[in-house]
Amino acid sequence: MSIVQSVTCPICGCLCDDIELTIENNEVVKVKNGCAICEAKFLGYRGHHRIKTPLIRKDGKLVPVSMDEAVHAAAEVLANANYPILYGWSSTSSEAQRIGVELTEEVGGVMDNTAVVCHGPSILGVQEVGIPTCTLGQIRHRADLIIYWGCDPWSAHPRHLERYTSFAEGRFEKSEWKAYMQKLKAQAGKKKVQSATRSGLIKTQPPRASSCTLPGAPPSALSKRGRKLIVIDVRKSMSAEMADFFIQVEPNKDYELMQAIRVLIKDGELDVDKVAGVPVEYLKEVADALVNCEFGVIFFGMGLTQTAGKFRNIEVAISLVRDLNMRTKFLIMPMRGHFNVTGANVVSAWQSGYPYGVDFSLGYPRYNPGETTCMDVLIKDEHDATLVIAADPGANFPKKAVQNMVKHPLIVIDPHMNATAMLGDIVFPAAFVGIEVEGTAYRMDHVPLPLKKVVEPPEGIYSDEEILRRILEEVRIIKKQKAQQKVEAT
Amino acid sequence: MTELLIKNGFVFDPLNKVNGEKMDIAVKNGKIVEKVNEHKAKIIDAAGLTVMPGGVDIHTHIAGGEVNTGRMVRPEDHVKDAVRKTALTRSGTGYSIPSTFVTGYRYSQMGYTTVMNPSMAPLEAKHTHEELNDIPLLDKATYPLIGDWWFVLEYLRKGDLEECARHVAWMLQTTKGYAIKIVNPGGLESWGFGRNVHSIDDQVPNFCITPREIMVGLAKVNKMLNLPHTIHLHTNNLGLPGNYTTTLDTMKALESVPSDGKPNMHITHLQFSSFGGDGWGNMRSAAEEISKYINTHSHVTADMGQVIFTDTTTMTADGPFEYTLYQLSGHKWVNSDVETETSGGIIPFHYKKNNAVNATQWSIALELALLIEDPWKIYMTTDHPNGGPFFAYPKIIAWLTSRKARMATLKKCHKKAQKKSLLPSIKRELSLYELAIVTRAGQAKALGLTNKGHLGVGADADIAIYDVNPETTDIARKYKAVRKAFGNAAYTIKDGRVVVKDGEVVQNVDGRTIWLDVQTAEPCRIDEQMKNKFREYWSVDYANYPVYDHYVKVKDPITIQASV
Amino acid sequence: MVEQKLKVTLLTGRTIEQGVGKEKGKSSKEYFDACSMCYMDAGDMAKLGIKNNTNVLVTTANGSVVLKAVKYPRAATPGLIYIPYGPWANAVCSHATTSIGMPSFKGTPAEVEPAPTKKVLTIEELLKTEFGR
Amino acid sequence: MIVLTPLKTFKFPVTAECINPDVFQGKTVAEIAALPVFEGNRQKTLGELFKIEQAEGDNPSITINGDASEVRRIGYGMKTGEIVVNGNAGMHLGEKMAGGRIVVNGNAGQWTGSSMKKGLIEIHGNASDYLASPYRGSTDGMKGGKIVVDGDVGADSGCYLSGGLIKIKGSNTGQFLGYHMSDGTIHVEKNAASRLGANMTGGKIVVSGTVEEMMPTFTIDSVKPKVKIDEAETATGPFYVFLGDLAENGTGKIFASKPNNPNLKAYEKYL
Repeated sequence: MSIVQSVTCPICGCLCDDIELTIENNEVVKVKNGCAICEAKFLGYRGHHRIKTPLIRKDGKLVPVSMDEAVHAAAEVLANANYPILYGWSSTSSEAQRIGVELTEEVGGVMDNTAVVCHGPSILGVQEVGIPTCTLGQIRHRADLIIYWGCDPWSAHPRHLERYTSFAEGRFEKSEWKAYMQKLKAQAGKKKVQSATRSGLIKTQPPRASSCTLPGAPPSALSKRGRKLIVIDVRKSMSAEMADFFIQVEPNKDYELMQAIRVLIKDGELDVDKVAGVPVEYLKEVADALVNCEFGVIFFGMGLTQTAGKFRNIEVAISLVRDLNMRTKFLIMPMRGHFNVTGANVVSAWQSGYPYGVDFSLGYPRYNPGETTCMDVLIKDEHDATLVIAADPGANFPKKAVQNMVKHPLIVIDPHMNATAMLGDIVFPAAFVGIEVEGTAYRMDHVPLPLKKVVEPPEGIYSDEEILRRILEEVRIIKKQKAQQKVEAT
Repeated sequence: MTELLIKNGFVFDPLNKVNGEKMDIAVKNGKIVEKVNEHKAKIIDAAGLTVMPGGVDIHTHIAGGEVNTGRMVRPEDHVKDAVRKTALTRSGTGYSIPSTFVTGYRYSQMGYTTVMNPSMAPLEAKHTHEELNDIPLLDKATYPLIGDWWFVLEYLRKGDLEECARHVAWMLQTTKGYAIKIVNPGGLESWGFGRNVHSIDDQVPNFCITPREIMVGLAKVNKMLNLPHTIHLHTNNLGLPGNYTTTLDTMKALESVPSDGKPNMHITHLQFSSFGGDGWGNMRSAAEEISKYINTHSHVTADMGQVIFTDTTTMTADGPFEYTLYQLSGHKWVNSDVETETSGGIIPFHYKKNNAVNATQWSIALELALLIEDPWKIYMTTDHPNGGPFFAYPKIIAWLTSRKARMATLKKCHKKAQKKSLLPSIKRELSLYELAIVTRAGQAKALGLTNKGHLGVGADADIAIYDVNPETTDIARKYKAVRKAFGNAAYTIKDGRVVVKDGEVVQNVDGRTIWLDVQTAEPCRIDEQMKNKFREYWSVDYANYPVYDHYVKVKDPITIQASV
Repeated sequence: MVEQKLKVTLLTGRTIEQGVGKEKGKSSKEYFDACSMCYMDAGDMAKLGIKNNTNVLVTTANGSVVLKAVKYPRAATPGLIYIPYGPWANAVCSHATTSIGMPSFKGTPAEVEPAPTKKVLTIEELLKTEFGR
Repeated sequence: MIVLTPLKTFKFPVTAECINPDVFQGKTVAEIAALPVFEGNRQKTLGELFKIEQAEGDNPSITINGDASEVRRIGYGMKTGEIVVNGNAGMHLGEKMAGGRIVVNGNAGQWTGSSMKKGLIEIHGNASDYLASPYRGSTDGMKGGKIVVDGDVGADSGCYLSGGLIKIKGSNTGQFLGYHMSDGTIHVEKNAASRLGANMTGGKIVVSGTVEEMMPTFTIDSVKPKVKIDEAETATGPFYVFLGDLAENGTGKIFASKPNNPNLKAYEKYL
């Protein structure tokens, strides 16, 4: 039995690096410090959903083949492809991503990562107006106003509050954990009263919950001492329940709400009484809170990137923060979700200049989301082969995109038999990055962290890096042979 | 490894006092040697060509979090400068923030072989090193930003220089860094809450320390650690009208640190610290005041920070300065504060000839380079990409060596800037010998890189050969030919291998990453207390902070014995 | 009055159960349970005359899918349904990218109707139906 | 005049900025056929993808007969002459155009007329997203010239417009029409979608039909009986005139037809 400390969790953009694992007989048996998802991964990665050997679809069924056969088949597909897509790159290391760029360049394909379906719009927004941001520790030490907008950290980044924001202890700001526990107790008390009323033990009618389009708490919550937490969302998420102040915005109306706040923080007047279902009176209180904090931060998620406006929502959120810097210190950060998706952007940018959706078909990198992003290529069916690594578009892409994807050869590299692997033509089993393979990943704030190898991968299972390298070598051999044949033919 | 003989070139090797003599250079096993077997060696006929040590850049932002964020936010910058893949080289993009491979190729095409990345947030050091690995053809090093590191502020506040020195040594090792980088000391911590310091005697909020104490303290630490380079300083109030007085105060403050007649500070991109006037309306050059001080003191070296008239991207750890630039320009603004350590910012910027301030900035850098008499004190940089992209160096070479070249540019500048410029009164034109100092020898000397910047026996065989015949070419008149020659090296030789010929990459090799392994008598104690402090200060675990050896592809550590 | 169909806005997104399920494996029971469902407002469920855990058919311009309707445990969200990310959600959400690469995973107009007799497909069945594999 | 006929239906993107009267000018059919293009990641010649014929007339014009919806960058940066596409045209049609005329008898793809400076583009079908809008991260919008679309236009059209005229005759536009525009004119003859003129700082958008929703950050200024579109044309109202976008301290103007937008009546109390 051994204990490994300071392990980086390979799940979400938080990359909590304080995980303690107990290893017995080359298996993780205990997880300390992690969230529920972290535990599920470290304890469940070995489950029966693992792919055990390379597979190739023959007569409609995936059948086991040798590694060499699979590598050759994949390389043939890619070397001959006229417009291949190489997609995924998020649940893997920067080291593998580097080879990915080289492979895509070699086969003249479109390299895209999962940012396209999460924070791609954030990158587009940043490209319009820049981004005032920081590392997470900065927020832990200094932020006295924390806003989660269109995101639910409790569900998607379970330890975010505890490690980096409201419930974390910083040099200049204290944790709000105690205050929150008291609030919980008070609420529990209220619930008891309510249930007592329902069962007839108390005769007086409890106050009705306020209408859902109105903020959930009185603006006075914004004048409390200590760190304030505001959640803005279309529904009352678990995180919203923790907040001091919750603003429920009508779906697809975040853009209007932010523009209105931009006017209000400049002491401007609006010709309307309500924006996005929120009374302007409330918004004025919010604007005051924003201007009067010492150090504020907005975290935003898919609630902005995936709703109407998409990257314009991000652009205007950033503009709001930029405007706020005229009055106080204010920063903003996307809640990057998928493990090392940030690394995929980072690596792609340093090698090609562009963070995602990079098209190498003309022999040099080109970038234009909407044109060179895999979603658009798939929906227009312009591709003739796809390689998917470290992502599961089969489960996470809209139906039409997947339908077009399976029209052409589909190569899949993944540890698990996920939806894409089930649909694949050539399937490679991969070792788990951050459990069975070491490497580097980038946290949501671009801080690089080392990933540890804590157990040996199963026999005959290679790392993403190794599989990609072998495919790349094989592609080069095939291209050389073809060039030679061409010379001989003429 | 093949032997190489470079025959009959005009050699400019200032560190060995060789000034244009026609001689042969012999290379074996990647080093300069006395001689090689002429029958076995590969011969390069350099007759009629200029031979210099490979170029050394003391300050160029080419890798790391800030640079890469710059890449990410500027697709419109890359789209105008795409670089195709070849059988030998990788594809990529420019323009002002080239992708890593393109950075390596373009430097090498100009005959450069060693470059220093001057601005690395320690927390993001792994990122910087990952990128450096992907920059081919060059030797590289990087400076961690530690002027606003909480540990430094706290130890200096306590007056515990020894403990401070031990921690700085630890930081250099841990981040695989090369020098102490200080940016707007005290200002970056203040920027954590949106504030700044405005003189070297302002108090840093919450830390009871002044920029003066930080700079002087770290200069002393630098000396205690026997570091090869001095503190590398970006001054307070950078980029603001009237800041030259702050710069003078800073240089005067460092007089208090004993230096035995040697430099104890390097002011980087001096142009940005030499503004006169008291507002943008009457902003003027203070090159005269600054150069006068430097000419009469021996403890300062500097680099130019030349402005190029083009669309570029400014990026610096000086977060508050970038915010000022945002307010001036309204361009997209990136701010990136790093916990416990530093801050940073990015603004795209187009320097225009017809803008009086920009044109004055252009003039200031040249005035400084020409008014500072000793070329060993000021080196050629653009503070890439802040003043402009590094591949504009041939233009600067022309301006420095040819009065005709710079007057031709000045003539196109804003009238107000023309009128105020000191350039018309400056006759000086650098010789090829002096040029070799400001582009390689001086930089190598300031950096304490003993194997670089010269062609003496034992030096690294990093050599640049340019198609300039000093016997037949008057470089002051034929500046266009000079510009072309220095933009497309006839040969660039890296570690004894020809990597560029006639301006094209002909061999793709990896350069090395250089860092300091500073040995202190009693090393910095990493005990539970330190680890707890770590958790308290940073949001990562201690074990995940260092740049482990495997992060560096080709390792070249230099061991330093500290006197503490 | 009980209605046949209800017009709603479809949101998709993460839930912690979906997060745990995806790590357990895409054909795991946890993943199935977490993703083949849709959160609905209690009032809306009453309007359709259905109880918690009744199957419903969700239809958009892009297709339809059978899911288990689950009462949203927190504040009222009339007119909204929420399906966790996964192939079930993707059977109905919009692929329109407005030329930026991002489909419209949130805010799609949809209709919900009770389908107590229809079966929720397993991931294998769903992939087979939609993609023939 | 040169006539191009696609030899097949293109599956892969075809990148063909050489289809430009300035490039064709003075070249023989054989020389034109040898011009390089890309089909997916394969370099080809124009002649491998199109039948190329010399037709009557010496004028610098090009006609494409057939579906060119996968052919990108047609007329890229063109300065003179005329291109007629009898069919659909692909992305980046007339991007950075500096003169001449393009006519599409069909639909046009995204980024048509992107960052154009001068000239005329007529689209007799629909235009897609980003009509006249600049490249990612750039604020270099359309500066001059004229674009007329008989059908609908997609989202994010006319972004960073700083001159020229865009006329939309179809019954729909996408969101964010005239985003961040600073000058120039957009005339929507029928209806405009929400987020119209968001972040605009100058210029004018005239909507003769309905405005789906006015941004809350616009303020009503006046009611005007008519508004000038260009030298030749005046739109008759009456129009509500809105100023904005206040979020950008903008002074752009949105003219919204009074009779067609009774929902804007509530604003009259601020007049």
